[in-house]
Amino acid sequence: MGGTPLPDGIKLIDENGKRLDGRRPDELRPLKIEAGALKRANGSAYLEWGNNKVMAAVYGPRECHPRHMQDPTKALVQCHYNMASFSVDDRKRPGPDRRSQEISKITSEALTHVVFTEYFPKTSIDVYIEVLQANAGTRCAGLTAASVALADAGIPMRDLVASCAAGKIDDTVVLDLGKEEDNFGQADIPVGYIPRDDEIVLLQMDGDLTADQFKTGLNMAIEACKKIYDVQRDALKRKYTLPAGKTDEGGGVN
Amino acid sequence: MGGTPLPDGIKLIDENGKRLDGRRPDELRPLKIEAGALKRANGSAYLEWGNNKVMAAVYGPRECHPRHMQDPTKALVQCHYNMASFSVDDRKRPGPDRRSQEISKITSEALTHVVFTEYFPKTSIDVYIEVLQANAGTRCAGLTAASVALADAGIPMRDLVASCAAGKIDDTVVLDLGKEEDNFGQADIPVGYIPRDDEIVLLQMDGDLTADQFKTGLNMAIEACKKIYDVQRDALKRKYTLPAGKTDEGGGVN
Amino acid sequence: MGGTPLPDGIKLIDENGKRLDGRRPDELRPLKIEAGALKRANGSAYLEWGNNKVMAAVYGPRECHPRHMQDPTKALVQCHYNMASFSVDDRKRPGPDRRSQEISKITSEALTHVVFTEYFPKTSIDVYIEVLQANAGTRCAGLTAASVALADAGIPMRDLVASCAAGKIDDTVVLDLGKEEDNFGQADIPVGYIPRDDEIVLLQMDGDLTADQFKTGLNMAIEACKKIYDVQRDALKRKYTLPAGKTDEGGGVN
Amino acid sequence: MAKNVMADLKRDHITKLLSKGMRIDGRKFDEPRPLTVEKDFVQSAEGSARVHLGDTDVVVGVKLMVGQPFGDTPNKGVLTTNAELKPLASEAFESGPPDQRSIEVARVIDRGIREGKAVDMEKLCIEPEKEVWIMFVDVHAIDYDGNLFDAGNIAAMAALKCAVVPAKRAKKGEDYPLPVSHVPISVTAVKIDGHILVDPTYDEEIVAEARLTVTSNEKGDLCAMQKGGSGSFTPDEVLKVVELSRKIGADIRSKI
Amino acid sequence: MAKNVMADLKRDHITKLLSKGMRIDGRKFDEPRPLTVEKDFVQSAEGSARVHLGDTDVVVGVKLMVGQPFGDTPNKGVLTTNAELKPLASEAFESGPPDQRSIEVARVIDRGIREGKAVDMEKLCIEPEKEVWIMFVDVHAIDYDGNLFDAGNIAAMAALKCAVVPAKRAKKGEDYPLPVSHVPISVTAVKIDGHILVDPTYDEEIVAEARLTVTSNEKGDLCAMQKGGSGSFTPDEVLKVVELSRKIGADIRSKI
Amino acid sequence: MAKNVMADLKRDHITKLLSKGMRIDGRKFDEPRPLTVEKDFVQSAEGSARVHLGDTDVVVGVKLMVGQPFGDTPNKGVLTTNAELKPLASEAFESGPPDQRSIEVARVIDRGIREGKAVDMEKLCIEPEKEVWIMFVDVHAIDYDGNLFDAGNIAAMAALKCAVVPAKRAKKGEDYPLPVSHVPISVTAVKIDGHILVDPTYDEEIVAEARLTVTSNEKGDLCAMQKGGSGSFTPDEVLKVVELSRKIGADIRSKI
Repeated sequence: MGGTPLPDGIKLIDENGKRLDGRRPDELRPLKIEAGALKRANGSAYLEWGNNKVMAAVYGPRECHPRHMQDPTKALVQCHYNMASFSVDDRKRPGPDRRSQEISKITSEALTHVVFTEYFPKTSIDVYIEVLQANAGTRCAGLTAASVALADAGIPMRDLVASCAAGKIDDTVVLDLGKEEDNFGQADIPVGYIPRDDEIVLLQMDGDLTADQFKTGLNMAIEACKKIYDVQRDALKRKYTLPAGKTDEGGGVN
Repeated sequence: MGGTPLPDGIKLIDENGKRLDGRRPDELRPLKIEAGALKRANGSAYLEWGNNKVMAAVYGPRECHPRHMQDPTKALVQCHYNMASFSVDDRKRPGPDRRSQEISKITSEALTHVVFTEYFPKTSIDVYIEVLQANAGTRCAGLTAASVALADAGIPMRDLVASCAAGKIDDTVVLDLGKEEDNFGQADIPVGYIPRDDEIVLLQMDGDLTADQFKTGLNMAIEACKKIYDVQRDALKRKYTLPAGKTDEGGGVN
Repeated sequence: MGGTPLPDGIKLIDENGKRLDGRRPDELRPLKIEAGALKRANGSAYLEWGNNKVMAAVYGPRECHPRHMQDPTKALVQCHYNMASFSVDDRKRPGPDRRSQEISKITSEALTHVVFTEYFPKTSIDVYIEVLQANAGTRCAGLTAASVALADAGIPMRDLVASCAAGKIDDTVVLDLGKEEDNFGQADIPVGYIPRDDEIVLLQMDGDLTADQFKTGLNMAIEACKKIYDVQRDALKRKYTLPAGKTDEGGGVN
Repeated sequence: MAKNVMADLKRDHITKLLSKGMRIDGRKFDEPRPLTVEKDFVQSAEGSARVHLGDTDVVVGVKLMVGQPFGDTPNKGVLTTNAELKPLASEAFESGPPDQRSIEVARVIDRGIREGKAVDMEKLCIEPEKEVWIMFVDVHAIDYDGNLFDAGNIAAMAALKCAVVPAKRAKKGEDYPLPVSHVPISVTAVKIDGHILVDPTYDEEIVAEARLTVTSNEKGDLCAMQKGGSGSFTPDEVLKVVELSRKIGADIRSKI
Repeated sequence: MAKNVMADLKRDHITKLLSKGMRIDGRKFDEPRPLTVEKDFVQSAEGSARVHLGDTDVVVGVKLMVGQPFGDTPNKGVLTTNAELKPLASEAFESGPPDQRSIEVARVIDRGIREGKAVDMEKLCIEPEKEVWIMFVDVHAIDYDGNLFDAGNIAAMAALKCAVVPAKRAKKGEDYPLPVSHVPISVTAVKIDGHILVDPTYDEEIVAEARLTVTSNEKGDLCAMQKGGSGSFTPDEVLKVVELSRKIGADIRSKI
Repeated sequence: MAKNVMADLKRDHITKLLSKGMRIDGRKFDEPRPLTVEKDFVQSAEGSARVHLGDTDVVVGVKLMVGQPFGDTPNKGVLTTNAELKPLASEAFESGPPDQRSIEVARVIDRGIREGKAVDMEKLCIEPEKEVWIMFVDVHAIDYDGNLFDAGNIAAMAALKCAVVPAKRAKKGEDYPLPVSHVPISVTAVKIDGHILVDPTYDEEIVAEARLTVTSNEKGDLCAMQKGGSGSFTPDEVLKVVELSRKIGADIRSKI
């Protein structure tokens, strides 16, 4: 967490229990997902979540390069998370930094869990997550979009992964931190969750939490994931039931 | 183009229509080419053009590495243009920069056009251009030298590529910009040309030109390429008709 | 050599012929070697020499990667010398620098001489030298440790290589320079030597020496290598004759 | 091998149509694809645009940071153009540092902006020799169906036109609009079997023998040019592409 | 192939034992391996420690250099954590720049130190906005038998605890002990065939479905967490690991 | 395989000749190849030379830039030596960043210049602790027929001897000749089948068991030495090479 003390006179939660952007503690930012946003990729999804804009593309299953990484018994799910240089206030140097490599790794692991990798031995399933505009919560946004893109690519999956973070601001456990909350907050708990099986496939935490607060936050994130899961399914349904050619506006929670 | 305004009192063309180094607008700088300047390479050429000094070496056709770049139907012509760190006033960091990579690409493409690549499937023909002293016009100098080096290597070619730039200084279209003209001039048009077939295989332009000025410049560059072509052929003739062991002084236009 | 003039009032050799740390000119710093210090490696050695702490590990013979480096007639001995970032006063950036690459090369060559590489065609024998604490003489320490690690790995060897440097301080030829002596001294001569065959397999020199001084220094280093050779053999004997499970304290010269 | 066979079949199909005066997507030879421009697409950028040129989808973001001028232009801002051709956008792109293709795209777009004097770089000087604005133009391919040169140039110009210099954030006075003086537009044509086609799709690009990009400004003057590919153009073909580019460029300029 | 066969056999062996409540090395499921900590192992470092956790052997060195603060924390020192997982320590590691595995190890250890407020970073400020101490924590794996997260965390904390700020060498006044305020300790558990085991060996790591590292402080509060591996945890399993980690963490803390 | 066969044949041929006291090019064992030195070959460099040593062709350029001194030598210029062994010069060289071979060549040449005190580095100080001249010595192999150590050293010394400090261009006063105090010369010998040969060709290098470079100055004192190759020298052989190098070095020095 930023750990920076909040500038004087600013409170992250006001006397009415409302947050800077007017949300309640357990309220998500608006979320819209569009499945199949790209032509070239085998599957794709475009997501707007609060002020985040994220594109996910899936290519594969295809021959795995380099060869020595091939697994003779299953497909390799390789996620490449990237932030566009202009997605943040201070321009980010192009290319993978340590943070994005860590996120790529844990996202790959979370997605591997839901893909029937054993159906496609020796192949690679490549997932590209491009953060075009970043505003806290991009790893959850990326994982959520990537799940939809995998399904859009027709890749056999156990289930979708939904992802959302809980956090702590002003000593209160809240859902889905915004940018200021992330900068000046006390803790962040990104969670990747599979509703059908009640399983956690991504989990990180940083900040300062009592064990009880953690438990509260974890549950809050799980409940939110269930809602996000519905938005994901809606996006896929909309794509596959719309008359061909009709524009897809993207649906969501508001 | 440098785009820098010319220092006070300096004119790139004087009242007599002469340029800083005394040339007429359509006059080339002195050019000398020596074919076969190196022992190790399969073919080579050393060129002095104005104050440029350029060495070109050709190796191949030889097995193409890495393998996945092999073309089963033809040879790959790979040019590597490099400026020695001491070839310019401010020392250049060793290794390829973006400019040299672009020049390598367009030079490779220009040379590919003249080589009978289909005679040598799966192979690579590697062309190394080393600029030892740079004084404007090094990409044209490199392409001109590389053509001779390819011929010296005995590689079957449709024809030689000759290369020269036109440009604009003091609102006048001129040939073969020198260093100050390049720094303080208004436009530069490097051209790679095959006289026999009247074909343009390399073309770039930057600066500010009317369509008419461009046409004038293009024609001027083409006429110059025809003269350069003769110097290239002379260099090759000299090498292959001289008694063995006789020193080759290099011939040229003065 | 540092070449820096010695701070006022400090002499590297005092009126009694003693050096800063009390040693005589031809006296080694204390040396302890423990063979088999690691579990994972096929062979290993931990060495403390003066204030140097060095770990060496050997893996192989094993399949050589990348393939194109394989030698169909013999094993490739590849040494990787590395200084830990915290091994020196000013933190060293992780990763190989030019100095460590040079040391890796000459150490590989010295070790290649003693390994029966022809017994293991197509394989690689990888030697990792990690300098945990550096205090002058780390290349000799590394080579000395690596020899023991190779033997500990059971790799057939002509003989062990022992290594030690001579040097020149205050116009006097001395053995085994310490850190201040290295910084303010006049010459350094690292030697790698095989006592059994009276052969020199590593030799460098820098500084300023007359031919006679060099001869004196070379002989002094050779004599020291013979003592170091005994410490190496003791370390191996101790490992292979100790009752299993007994702690190995490491022996040495003091 | 399979790839070569497919390419050959594609080439046959395309050239057969061309000989009848037709392109695979029904366009005329001198007709660019439909263009949509969405400005201010990315809030975190100082200026941005998303451009669809047919099925090619590009996002450009412009960022401005305070930095030092180059020694030979002490009173001018600095322009840096970068193109990201990542596997997100196409199987044809690979991970890793910029390859020659993306360097060429970036440099041709850069040359258009720079030589076309799109931005008044002197107005990006804060204090001569000390501080100027460094302007980063980052071109991200999102979906690649050919002709990134033009899609990227259009998106870059649209992004520059809506960019604001973030002086306040950097404590250098009040924000002001990026001083855009000219709008250089590039138009790219390829040569296939002797035919000249503007705004090639990916399929047209891979069977093309040669490519020519011409960038021109409002006056119809030329500011940048780049020939690519292992084929050739005759001098007359070059002049034809120049004319096409000036004409089509004017049309595109009116849309951004 | 051979590798896969070996892994399968190993997995069978381990899971068969687990089903009887046994681990391959005889430990209980919630029992970490024997721990030895040797502080001040490296004289050239400002603080250092060598830690054996079972057969895992790690050396951590802490270095402090004078440098510039980050713009958003002008009165705080800077923490940089790096992990070297080199082939010296295991056949499982490769030469070259840090890969995803070593980056993850470094970042999880870093997060523990940073979020656990191990060091009072304000006391590493020399002059606000101008000069602060840059603190490098370098984790070197020497012999790798699993669980570098915890071995590295323990060695890092031990090294920090004995570190001295080298103010005199840098002409910034007198040396003083590094101001260590808290001792966050990480405990890692893996899930194999539904069983939760703490402090996995290498063999346990490679057959494990999922991994969870939880870092807690003296009060039992949580400061960092990281799940790894392609398997999953139920929410109850997560809470169970949290409890184990708090308990075992307190025990480890008392030893360094 | 083919390569190995060729190398074996070459080795047989060379060693058979050597056993009769002959080298493949007719030279005596202690005879270097013909040397030509062309100074001031490159006008853009502050000093330069092209050297042919037999068929080995090397260009060295010296550049001087204003920069900061190292902390431990505040009143001395900085020397940086770099060797480019690029595929232009030989099939034996590869593209890419400097490999161990080119690093070794650069460092041995550097050590000769540095330890031989070729340049009075104190005269390259502009203002102590603030500004000094950074001297870059760049060695480019053009045509490679063995022994780049000596060809590079000779070209470097010739380039240094004609170099001028470009003070005027940098606005640091008037230009002045680079203060060259000493001329350290390296001589390299190889051992093949027990024979010691100076100035090896490429063919001799690849069959050689070991290599020894000895750099000496005008007084015949030694300033640098480097053994290479997986073979060995006896102490007597080392001393023999030292004597040869001092003698031949004096001869070479007189030619540049």
